[in-house]
Amino acid sequence: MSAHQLAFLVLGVLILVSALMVVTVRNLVHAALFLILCFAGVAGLYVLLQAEFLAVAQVLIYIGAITVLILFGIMLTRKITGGAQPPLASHWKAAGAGAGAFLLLLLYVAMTGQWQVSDQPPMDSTTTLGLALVTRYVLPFELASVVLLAALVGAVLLARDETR
Amino acid sequence: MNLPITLTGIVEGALAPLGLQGLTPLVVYLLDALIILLLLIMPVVTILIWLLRKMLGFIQRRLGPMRVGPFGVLQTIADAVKLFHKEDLFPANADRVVFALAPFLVFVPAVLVYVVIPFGQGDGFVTKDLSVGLVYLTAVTSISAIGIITAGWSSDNKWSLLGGLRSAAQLVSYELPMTLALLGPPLMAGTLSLSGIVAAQQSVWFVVPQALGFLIYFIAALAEIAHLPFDLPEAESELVAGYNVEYSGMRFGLFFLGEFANSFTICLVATVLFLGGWHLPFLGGLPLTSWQTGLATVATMALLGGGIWYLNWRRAGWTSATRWHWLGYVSAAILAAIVLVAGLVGFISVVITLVKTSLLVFVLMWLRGTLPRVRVDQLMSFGWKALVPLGLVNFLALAFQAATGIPTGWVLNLLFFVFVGWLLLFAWRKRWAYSAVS
Amino acid sequence: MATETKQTSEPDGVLRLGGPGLAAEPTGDIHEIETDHLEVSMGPQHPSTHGVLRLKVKLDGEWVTEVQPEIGYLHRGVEKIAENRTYFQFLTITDRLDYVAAMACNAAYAVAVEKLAGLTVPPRAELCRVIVQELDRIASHLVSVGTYGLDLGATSPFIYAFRDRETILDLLEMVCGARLTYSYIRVGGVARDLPEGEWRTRFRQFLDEFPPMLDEQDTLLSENEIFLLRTRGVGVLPPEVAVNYGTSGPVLRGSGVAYDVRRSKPYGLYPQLDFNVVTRPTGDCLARYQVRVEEMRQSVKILRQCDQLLDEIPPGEVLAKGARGVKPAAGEAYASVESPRGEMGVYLISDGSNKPYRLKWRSPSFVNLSVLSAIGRGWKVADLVAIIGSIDPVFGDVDR
Amino acid sequence: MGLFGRLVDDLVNTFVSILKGHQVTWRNLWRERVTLQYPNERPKLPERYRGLPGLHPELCIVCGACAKACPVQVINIQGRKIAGTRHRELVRYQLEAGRCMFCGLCEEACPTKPVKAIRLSNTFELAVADKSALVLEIPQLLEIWKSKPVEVPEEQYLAATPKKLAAQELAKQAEGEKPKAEGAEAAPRPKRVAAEGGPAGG
Repeated sequence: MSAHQLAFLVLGVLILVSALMVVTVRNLVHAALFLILCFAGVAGLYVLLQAEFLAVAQVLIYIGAITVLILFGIMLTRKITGGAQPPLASHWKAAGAGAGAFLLLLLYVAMTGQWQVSDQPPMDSTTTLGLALVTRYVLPFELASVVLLAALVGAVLLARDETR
Repeated sequence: MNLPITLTGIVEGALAPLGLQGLTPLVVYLLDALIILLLLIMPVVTILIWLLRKMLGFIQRRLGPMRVGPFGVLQTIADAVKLFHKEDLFPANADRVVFALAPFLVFVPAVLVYVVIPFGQGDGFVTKDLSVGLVYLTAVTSISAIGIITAGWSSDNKWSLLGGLRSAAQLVSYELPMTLALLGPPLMAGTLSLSGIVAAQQSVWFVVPQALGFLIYFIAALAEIAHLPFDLPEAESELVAGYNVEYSGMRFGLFFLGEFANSFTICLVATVLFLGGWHLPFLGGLPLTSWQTGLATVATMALLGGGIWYLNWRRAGWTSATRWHWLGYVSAAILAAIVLVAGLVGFISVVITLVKTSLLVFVLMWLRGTLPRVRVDQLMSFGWKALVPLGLVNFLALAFQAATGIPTGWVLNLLFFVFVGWLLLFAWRKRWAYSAVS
Repeated sequence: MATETKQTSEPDGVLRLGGPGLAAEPTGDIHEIETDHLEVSMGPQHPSTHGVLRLKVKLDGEWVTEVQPEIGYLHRGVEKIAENRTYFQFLTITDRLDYVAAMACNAAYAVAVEKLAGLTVPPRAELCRVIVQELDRIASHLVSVGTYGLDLGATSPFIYAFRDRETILDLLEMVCGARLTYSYIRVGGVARDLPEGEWRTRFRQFLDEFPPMLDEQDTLLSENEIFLLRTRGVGVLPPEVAVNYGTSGPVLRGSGVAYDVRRSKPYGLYPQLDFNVVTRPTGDCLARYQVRVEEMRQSVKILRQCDQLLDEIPPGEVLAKGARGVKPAAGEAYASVESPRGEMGVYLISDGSNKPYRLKWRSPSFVNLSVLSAIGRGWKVADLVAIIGSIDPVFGDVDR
Repeated sequence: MGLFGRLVDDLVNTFVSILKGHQVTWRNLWRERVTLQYPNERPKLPERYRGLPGLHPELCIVCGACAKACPVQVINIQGRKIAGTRHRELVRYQLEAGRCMFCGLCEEACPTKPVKAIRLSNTFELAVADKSALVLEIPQLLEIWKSKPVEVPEEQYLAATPKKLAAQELAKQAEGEKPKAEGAEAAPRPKRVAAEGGPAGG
């Protein structure tokens, strides 16, 4: 067994278990911490795939920024432990059906899609990525930026204090 | 420089009989990390803490630690032993798991950073020269925010919660100007790898064309590690001690070590990115033999160490408290010998980097001895209203220069230099409305 | 003195004060989303409360919406103790009131007993009193200014201030043998005359060396932009509020009211001495800080005059006759002195015995602290620290 | 001044003020230390220093003035008459140093000459492991007394101790003479002294 395979196995188990914990654990802070673990596992997968930039971006954005904000939000709320409510939301059947359908779709795409596989890793994934973002995918990239900007403006508007 | 016997070779030799050659890189990484932790970070942090207390003492006309070891060098170790002995307390309503985990979330990233930092010239002095080293750096440092806010929350203490929230806000806010400032060097060097960035500074250090960026980085980094003018998360006079109020024993020690490891890190990063890493000033372009470089560095080291020794001697005199002073000279001599030998063998680049870093660390301590603390809203408005726009302007000027060749970045920094020069030459003499009262 | 105030009682019973700093006071109801107020207890073991003060603070995020001081952690029943000590013995207890400026406590008590018993203090003793009181005023202001820097995060000014204070304490130690609990100013005079020789040399040396040191230390604070940002316009105490609460000392003078017991109700040698009553118009933390710094300079000015007077008034008797067993006739008296914190007054009732029938201590710190809940609201936690520091309460004095 | 001018002014102020502070700390970096390496270097105490009170039992005339003057009543003094004379000798002298506040009123009240029987010494290291060690008895008090130098030579101040005076008196009585108050004048009468020291006990 190579280190690669071992690492993949470990990471896979880590991701699955922590993802399961995120949705089952009652304590919201614990759930957020498991989410971090899950993201870290995903970053590890990127490393295995030699996509260093993606891995690092995963850590920077998902762990360093997004979960910090999630934690920030959670800690300001009162009921962190969830109280006596059942861990499942009331519409779990509908949600389950949606998730199942999405899973099926993913499986279908994974099975039927044409995946280019090569033994050689891309020479400089960062450069390739950067070029792709500003040439071929410039429109989606800019669109995403606009959406984020709108969200930013909205957030400022919401948080603005009229009286001050 | 590569050592004749490599770590990889040893590990491979050990694993081969077990049929586990595949695991070699992994094990080598782990060992590398361990070696870095034990041989570099711990001693460096230990000495740094001593140095900080010593410098603060001198600034305040005291002596600082004097009891343990020559001139108190071993004080930090004594403190660590004390911390180990202390009871490991958990507050009654604390979230035990998170509470126990948080110090590691702060300390481990502080150490992980060193994986990509080139301490010297050559592959031997960097654990893994990632092609995305700079991004890795920012990513890993951002993790410690989680440790700090979970520490604040899990203690079940209102003060530490406030401290945790403050620091989360501060870290997230100052990451932006810091990253903007960090974009300068890779833009000029054309690579994200830290070794590549240092190599690109052979002729001119990036602090010259990127003076503004350096300043922004340094200020933002001070805020990132919660150093003095921005040490709000642990403002002891306001929040008791912020997020680490409830911690005791070695868990507190980890926060403490992490904090000092961080102050070393920002100086190291500044050295690598802006101050030319292992390049000597004005000699960068000249072909130097290791002998010459070695001698130059020994001179610098002697100047540095001698300075501290001189200060201490001048203050303490030959009291019986300094009766171990000869040990100090012996260790200085040993250090000098090591440096000399290192210069011959090729370690000299590491020494140069460390000397530059310690000079920056001195600046940190100087700041710590001088400035009061800003208020939380002032911190935020300074970050968002001053540093972010400045960083953006600086980055845009540089990007424009990189894209078109018109030297906007140079012009901007020239203006900056002119401004600083004017400040030092003329504004210095200005009397302030508040200086002389009545 | 202005007596009109801008206080208005709101329907909810909350007292609101009209000050520039309070106009921007945030309250919970401005948010549409219902939020919780965080109630924290600042102290009694908090690093910036200058003693065992406990503040019940209500926070809206970082904003202070309510602050209520709770005192009494250092209460020792000094006023009751006085009823069981002779007039002469009780003086040693007064050292424990405002322990940062014990000379002022000694003086306040001594002046009151002298007024009650009709004792005349010898001129040499009056001179000694002024010298030690002004030295002690500088020492006390140094503590205040130094710890103020510490409250705002600057460590070096604190150490520098304590370095200079150490010189004063050495001088006072040579005079009376103690560094804090002087018991030097006695009923009817002082314990001993000032020492000659080395003491005089060191005293003059101090007068020469201190002002530049003070300027240097002041550079670290009042010329530092961060310090100015933290104090300018913060914790504004309007003069009418200051007067209505009965504040005194630098807290009152920082609001522009020129009230100094040394000038308004002169005692001892002060009418002969030339010095200015320092005031600042703004009433913010910076003003109170600056008043203290400037008062130190004024004290040096007074001490220089005293240095000359030491040659003019010959050494001689320093304790009035019959002071040890003083037995005032039945009656009452109130006398006050200007302590570094304000008007320190002693009200005594005598029933004709050798022990006070009743003693009431008007401690400036207590009165000054009461203004905190009025000016502490509407600022951030960090500002609250700055405000407490600028009020400079000493808890031996507050709790008695 | 426009917005830009104000901004520049602010920037200049900030920079220069921060640099000025650093100038101060830099200057101090090169100055002499002002601290003392305490157990290795001892502070020089002034002559009037008020440390732990010490007692010379030979000199004490057992007048009780110190106990009466003490505002916190930490002195417990017991004496007895030396049989057949007007002089008294110490039986027990206890000083509870844990409650002593070093005001020095006892020393001021002490009437013995030329050296006071109770004197505040230069001892300031008061830490003990056991609280009971803070109750000082005669031997310890004598040691403390002797720790502070005396200007008068020993034979001079020990010349007229109550015991010696009593012995002289007894010797004179043995000779058949009437006990004259020759020696007693050297030690003032206790009653008057007690009144001056303040009638704490009354």
